[in-house]
Amino acid sequence: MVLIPDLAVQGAQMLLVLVLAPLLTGFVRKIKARLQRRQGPPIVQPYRDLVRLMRKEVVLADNASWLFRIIPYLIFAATWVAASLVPTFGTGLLFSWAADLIAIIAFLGNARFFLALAGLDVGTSFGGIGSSREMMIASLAEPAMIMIVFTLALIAGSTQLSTMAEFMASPAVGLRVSLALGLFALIMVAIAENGRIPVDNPATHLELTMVHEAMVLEYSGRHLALIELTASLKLLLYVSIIACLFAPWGLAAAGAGWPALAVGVAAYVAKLAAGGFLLAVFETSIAKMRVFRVPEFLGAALMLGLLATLLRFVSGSF
Amino acid sequence: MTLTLVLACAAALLALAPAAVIVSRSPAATPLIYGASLIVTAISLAAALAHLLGAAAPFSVTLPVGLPWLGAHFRIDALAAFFLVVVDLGAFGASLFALGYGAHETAPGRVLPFYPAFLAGMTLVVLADDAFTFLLSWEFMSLSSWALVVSHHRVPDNVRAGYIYLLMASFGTLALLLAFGLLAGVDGLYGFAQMRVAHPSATFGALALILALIGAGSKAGLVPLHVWLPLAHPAAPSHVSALMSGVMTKVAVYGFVRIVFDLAGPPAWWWSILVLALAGVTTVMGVLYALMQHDLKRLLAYHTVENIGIIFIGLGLALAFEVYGMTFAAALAFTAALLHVFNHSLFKSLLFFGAGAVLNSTGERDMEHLGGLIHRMPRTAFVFLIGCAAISALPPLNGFVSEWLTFQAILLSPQLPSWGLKLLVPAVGALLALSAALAAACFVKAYGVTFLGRPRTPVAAVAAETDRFSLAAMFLLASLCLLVGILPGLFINALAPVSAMVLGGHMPAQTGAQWLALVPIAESRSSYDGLLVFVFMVLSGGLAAIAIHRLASDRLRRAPAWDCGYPDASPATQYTAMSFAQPIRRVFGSVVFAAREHGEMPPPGDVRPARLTVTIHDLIWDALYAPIAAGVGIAADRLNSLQFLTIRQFLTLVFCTLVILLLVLAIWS
Amino acid sequence: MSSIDFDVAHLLAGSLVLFSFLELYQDRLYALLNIYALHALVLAASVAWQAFVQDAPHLYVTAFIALVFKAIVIPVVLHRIIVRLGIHREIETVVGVGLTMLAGIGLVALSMVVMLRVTPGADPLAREDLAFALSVVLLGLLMMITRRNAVSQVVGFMSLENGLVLAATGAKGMPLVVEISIAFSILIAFIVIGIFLFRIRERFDTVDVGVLDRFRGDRR
Amino acid sequence: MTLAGVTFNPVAGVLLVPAVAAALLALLPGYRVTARLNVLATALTFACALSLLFGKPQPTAYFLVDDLNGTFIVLTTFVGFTTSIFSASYIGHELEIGRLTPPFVRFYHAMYQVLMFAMNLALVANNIGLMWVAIELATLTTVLMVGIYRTHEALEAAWKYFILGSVGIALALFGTILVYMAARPVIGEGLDAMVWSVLVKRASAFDPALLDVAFVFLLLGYGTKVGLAPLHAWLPDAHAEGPTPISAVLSGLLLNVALYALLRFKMLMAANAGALAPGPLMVTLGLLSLVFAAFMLYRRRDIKRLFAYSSIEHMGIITFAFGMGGPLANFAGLLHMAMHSLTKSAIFFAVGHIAQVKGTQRIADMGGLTESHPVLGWGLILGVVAIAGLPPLGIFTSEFLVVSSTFAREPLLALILVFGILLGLAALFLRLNGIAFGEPKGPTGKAQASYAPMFAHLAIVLTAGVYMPPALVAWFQNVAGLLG
Repeated sequence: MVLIPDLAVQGAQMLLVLVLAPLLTGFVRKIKARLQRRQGPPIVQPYRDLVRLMRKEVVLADNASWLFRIIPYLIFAATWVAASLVPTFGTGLLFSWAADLIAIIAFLGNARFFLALAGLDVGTSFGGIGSSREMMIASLAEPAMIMIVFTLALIAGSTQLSTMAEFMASPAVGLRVSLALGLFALIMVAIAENGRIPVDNPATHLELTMVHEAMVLEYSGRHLALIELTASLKLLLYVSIIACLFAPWGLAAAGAGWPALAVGVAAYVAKLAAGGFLLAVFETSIAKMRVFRVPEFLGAALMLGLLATLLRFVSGSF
Repeated sequence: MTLTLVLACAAALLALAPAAVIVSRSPAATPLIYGASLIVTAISLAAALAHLLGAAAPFSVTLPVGLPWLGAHFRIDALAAFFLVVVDLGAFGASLFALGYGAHETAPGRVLPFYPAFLAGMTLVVLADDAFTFLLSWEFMSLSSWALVVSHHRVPDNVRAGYIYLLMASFGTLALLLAFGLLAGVDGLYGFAQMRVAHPSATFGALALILALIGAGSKAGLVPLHVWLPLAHPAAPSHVSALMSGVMTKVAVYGFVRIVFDLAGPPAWWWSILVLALAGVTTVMGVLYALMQHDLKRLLAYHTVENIGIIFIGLGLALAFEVYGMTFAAALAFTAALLHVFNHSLFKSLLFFGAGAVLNSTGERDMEHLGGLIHRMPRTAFVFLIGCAAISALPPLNGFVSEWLTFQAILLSPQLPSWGLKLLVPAVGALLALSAALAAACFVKAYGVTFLGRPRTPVAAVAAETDRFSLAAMFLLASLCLLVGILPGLFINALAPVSAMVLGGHMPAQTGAQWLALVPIAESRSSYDGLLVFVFMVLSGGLAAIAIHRLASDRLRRAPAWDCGYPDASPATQYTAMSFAQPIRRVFGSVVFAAREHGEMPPPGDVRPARLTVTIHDLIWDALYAPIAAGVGIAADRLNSLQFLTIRQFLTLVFCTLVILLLVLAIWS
Repeated sequence: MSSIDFDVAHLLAGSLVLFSFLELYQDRLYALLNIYALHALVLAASVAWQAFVQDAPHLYVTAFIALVFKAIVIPVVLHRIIVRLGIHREIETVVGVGLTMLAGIGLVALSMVVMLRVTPGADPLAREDLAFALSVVLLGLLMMITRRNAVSQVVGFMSLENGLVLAATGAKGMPLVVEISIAFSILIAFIVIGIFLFRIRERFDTVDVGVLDRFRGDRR
Repeated sequence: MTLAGVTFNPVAGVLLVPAVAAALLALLPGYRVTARLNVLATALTFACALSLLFGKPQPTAYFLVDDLNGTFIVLTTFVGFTTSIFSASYIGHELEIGRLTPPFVRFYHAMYQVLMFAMNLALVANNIGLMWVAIELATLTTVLMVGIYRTHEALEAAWKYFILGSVGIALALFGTILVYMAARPVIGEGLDAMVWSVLVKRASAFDPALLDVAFVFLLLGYGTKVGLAPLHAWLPDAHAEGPTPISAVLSGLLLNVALYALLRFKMLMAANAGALAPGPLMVTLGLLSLVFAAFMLYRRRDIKRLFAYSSIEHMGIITFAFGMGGPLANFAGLLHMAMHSLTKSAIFFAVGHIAQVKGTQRIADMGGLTESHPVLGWGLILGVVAIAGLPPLGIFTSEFLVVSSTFAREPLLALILVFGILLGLAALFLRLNGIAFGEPKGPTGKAQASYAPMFAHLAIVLTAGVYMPPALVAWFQNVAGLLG
């Protein structure tokens, strides 16, 4: 009965992803604080925040409807399913064929759709600002992401994420111009999607600048905990996508033994740390853009993705 | 047997029309007529399903009506059966909805007679097997829907919308008539069977394609010819708008497929470039138009234009693959298009029913006057949410499945040798992705501004939940959306006979993969399992809820929303439809619609309110339709002076004609 | 058909065309009426000659009608109408007389070309006769469209009708000729009465707003 | 057909009944009686015409009944009958409001029957000279009836119709003479050279050049009566100023009779191989009238003038169809002639009552008809839908055949045809919207009107759109072959 170990590995991946997400956020905040020559909260601070929020009471706006209270669970479910389908330490997991990369992007679209609705539900102008800006950013980020998926799918011959990771790990991939363009575009999209510095400032609550925070302004208590966890989960998701596609070393092959999985986990944690570090360095070295400069930023990402796909279409070698 | 049954149903619907005229005075007319059409469409739906699922052989019958020496040919094959299912399902839903919605109709006498005629027209178009019957039922469908559009004729805009609609419909029909003239040849073989045998020459085939694109495209709503759609669909009563947007546009797609794939002979390589280019532009323009609207039904109508673009992208790809003999890829693209036809008829009808329910209880179509309806109409809000999620292609629902298949078809296209396609298909893929994202933005706006937030007008504050028939229809369609999203394999297997008949090949049977996953080409390439995804979402959501319920506190306190300390934040401070679309308008609109914002701030100390005026131009209307109308006006003015000549001048006309003809005679021979 | 018959018929038809040209040339109403009387006289002579040549007695009736009705009665009645309506001044022509004459010549040339293509098989008289008849018809029509004055237009119409009678009598053995010429005479009577009845003043289309034109329906 | 010993020749019946009725109606004073007698006379004529269909009498020197004019006689007498019913209620109303005085009504009924007599005579005439006289008589009677209202506009319209008609008829006579001249060397002198049935048998031997010139004159002469574009000037004013029954008869029947005469001569030309094909001339005139009339529809402010121009447009389409030739196009042309006369007369019935109810013919003063007078409103809508060529009514069938058969042979001409049809449809519906929909304008009093004729016509057109009796189809196909 090979099913039980496969189920165990899949369950381990889902738990691992859940546990590591707040750690990654805490690690990034710690690195940024150190770079800004200040002490900064400990790495495990996010866990404490989650526990604190869990215990606090929920203060609900008068106008909030039943949808407002369900949305945190919906968003968390969508993001968690998406994160659990991305190969972190090993490819060929039990349910990896259930959804390919396009479906994962659609899950994130799902989460964004409902978060924007939550922003509008309370009926204050801040929710409106957040939702409308979020949808503008999404209207450029998502097509760019799909263009990146096209490029990778045309190179790897499949849209299944684990197949693509295995192909990227194999020597057959070689150095390609479209891959470089794809990586660059993917990083730009990741920054925009997670609301990192140049597009949106995750730390402040200043109305004029915030996009993601504006939508969740009205959430409190356990709902806010879920949303914070989802946000960090999403960050982890994007870092692990970049890692498994563009740094596939150490990924355990399908059905490999325990030692390979242990090596996979270690490599994954190292990649997360490297990713977090690079993100922190990038954020401290750049200032936030004006909101209406973001479309040019994301437009560039879309053009890069389209160019990469065009090159792939034109001839096999690019 | 099924064909005779379906024709009997169509005849029954036609008989209902005069009956409705007689009985329209009595209050029982509405339930009677809609109930009768409900039953008849149910029977017809059952027959069509039996024929499609049973993959029965095509069956045709000839009636002594129609052209005297030809008779009226009717034929039901896999393609006709599928579109018949779409028509009858939409009609069944609309009739069920109308049982409740129709009671509010102010002038039933103007709606009831034409509704069954409209259904009968659509059914006959799908079954027609010769050019005359096809065009007769096609134009009859347009005529009855025109009558429905002008049923609320007291509103001048409706009459104008009806006029533009009938004009474009006649233009489309005449284009189709020319196409059939080509396919029938000089000696007038109008039967489709005869046309299939006599393959037209390459040039005739190309001309037939262009004319079919104009004719069927104008009815479906391809971009340059779409202008009537957002005017006419909202003007009709809501259940008719749902039928026009959800079903009639699909009959137009059927017309295009029948002519181009079935009658016009083998396609040339550049046909797909034309179709794909048009489809790509239609997709993005449709959704950008929709984003600029604040009238709910116009937004939905414009959005139909976008979905028609997606369908034509699938058809264009199928044409491209068919030219180079890649039958399986063609089958994939064609099935993706057909699945989107089915999906769109489901969720667009659902959304129009929702808009109709809102219109009924608040009397408002303008989103700026609505808001907070989720509190007053919870069930309608829930089912409208499912519709919005489905149309925005969110995973567990059906919109995502057909879009995912279209993406898979695009990913197959690098193998096409033609250079034009190698450059065009990625661009069309980018446009499709862009329009999917914009669709999500559009429906966040539509749902958020209409149902969420605080009521902006007293009318919205006292809205009542709609009646049970309307809810029943909406829940039926919502559950179908979910079903197609979860078990796409079933529906794709049902479509296999259609693509087998039209293209000679069909997608691999979907029963093989585990857990009913959808495998369009090969296991290794890509697969998507709607059921498993849905189960995962429910499981993880449930797990989180149980964990939080047990671990976290469940204390909850209601308090006023945080509004930066303003004493009484009036509903006006909320985001409206125009303000929600402002960022996207600034990004795309300034180019596509020449959108300009002009803010006018009063000098300090002046108490007048600041005023922001946004000007949006419909560039297609200004560039194409306004000049034509102006041209006709100028020509009419100039020729009009001929009415006021004197007798002598008229005699001069006669004299000149005589002299010219004599000169022609002298010179000619 | 001996050559003498042909020559005389040919001469009479030719002189009818000549008189049509003369009518075009006139610019005073009285002169126009006199020329028209002569025009009708020549027609009567030609019809009588045809009657004699084809020894068809009924043509004499047509000749008699042409002589009495068209040559005498109509001009006198029109004469009196002109006096009553007081329009005996100039005839305002739309186009200069020179240009009208040129057009007339062009029309005669056109009718010659059109008619001569008819195969000579049909006896030459019929062909020449038709050519002249066609010229008279076209000149009559030209007269109608180049004159602003109602009476001169009627004269144009009557000369056009004379051309028709010439053609009809030229067609040997054609039945109903008499009936047709009678029908036409009634028609012309209607016209003359029409003018008198409606008191059409100066002209049909006047630069200054005429009686009729003010009431054209569906004003712009 | 012998009936109880008396040899009852239907042709004689078709002619004598209206002639006798005309004389009788001229004498009887009372309006009630004359209106009923008028209806009775037209009914009797219609009966004779129907009997004509079954036993077609042998062609004599003066009369001929074959497939072509068989159907048109029945059509003419039927529309004459229904128009007389409509005119009974219309003229009754005109008398009440004093627009017409009793002596004029007597004159009107007499002229109506004389017109019927003239049209029937033109249809059955075998002698081309007799046909000319008949059409001339029909024109004269309609001129008198157009001027019956004695208003200045009516007189001006009558005078214009009279002058243009006379010039047209003169040209037609010249054409007839030329045909005789062409026939004389082959058939010999006298009556035979004027008898159509003899002419059509021997037409191949005629001199082609003479036939060409003849056809040019006939096309212009009778074309003026058909109302083709450059020669149409009289038609709009005659329709607008005359009483509506006359407009219905003018549009429905007289245009058809003139076009029928033209078809007779086209048969002659088709039989003669050498003759210049008449097709191009008719095609050019047809398209010119179609496009010209379609453009003129836009600025019309008088409802009857609007539908007069629509008649010109449809006559253009029919002439185009016969100009194109070929079995399909000819069949479509014949079908279109029948359908147009039924539909246009039905529209004029509706327009007549609308003008009476609203007290004006200006479109701007009418509005919201479907609310104030639903039956009239929807009747007019059905009429306009039919005349615009939308299915399921008969004109769609004929336009379907003409456009599709033309596109395969002459794509460019078909495009112009389609452009004209679309233009006409756009203008008609633009005006219809103003009249039928929106806020009711103008008086909304109860209309005492006879709806039977209007809906009878539209019912026939509706059935013809979907199903055509095989006998009628056979006749039309036979004639379509003859037309070449």
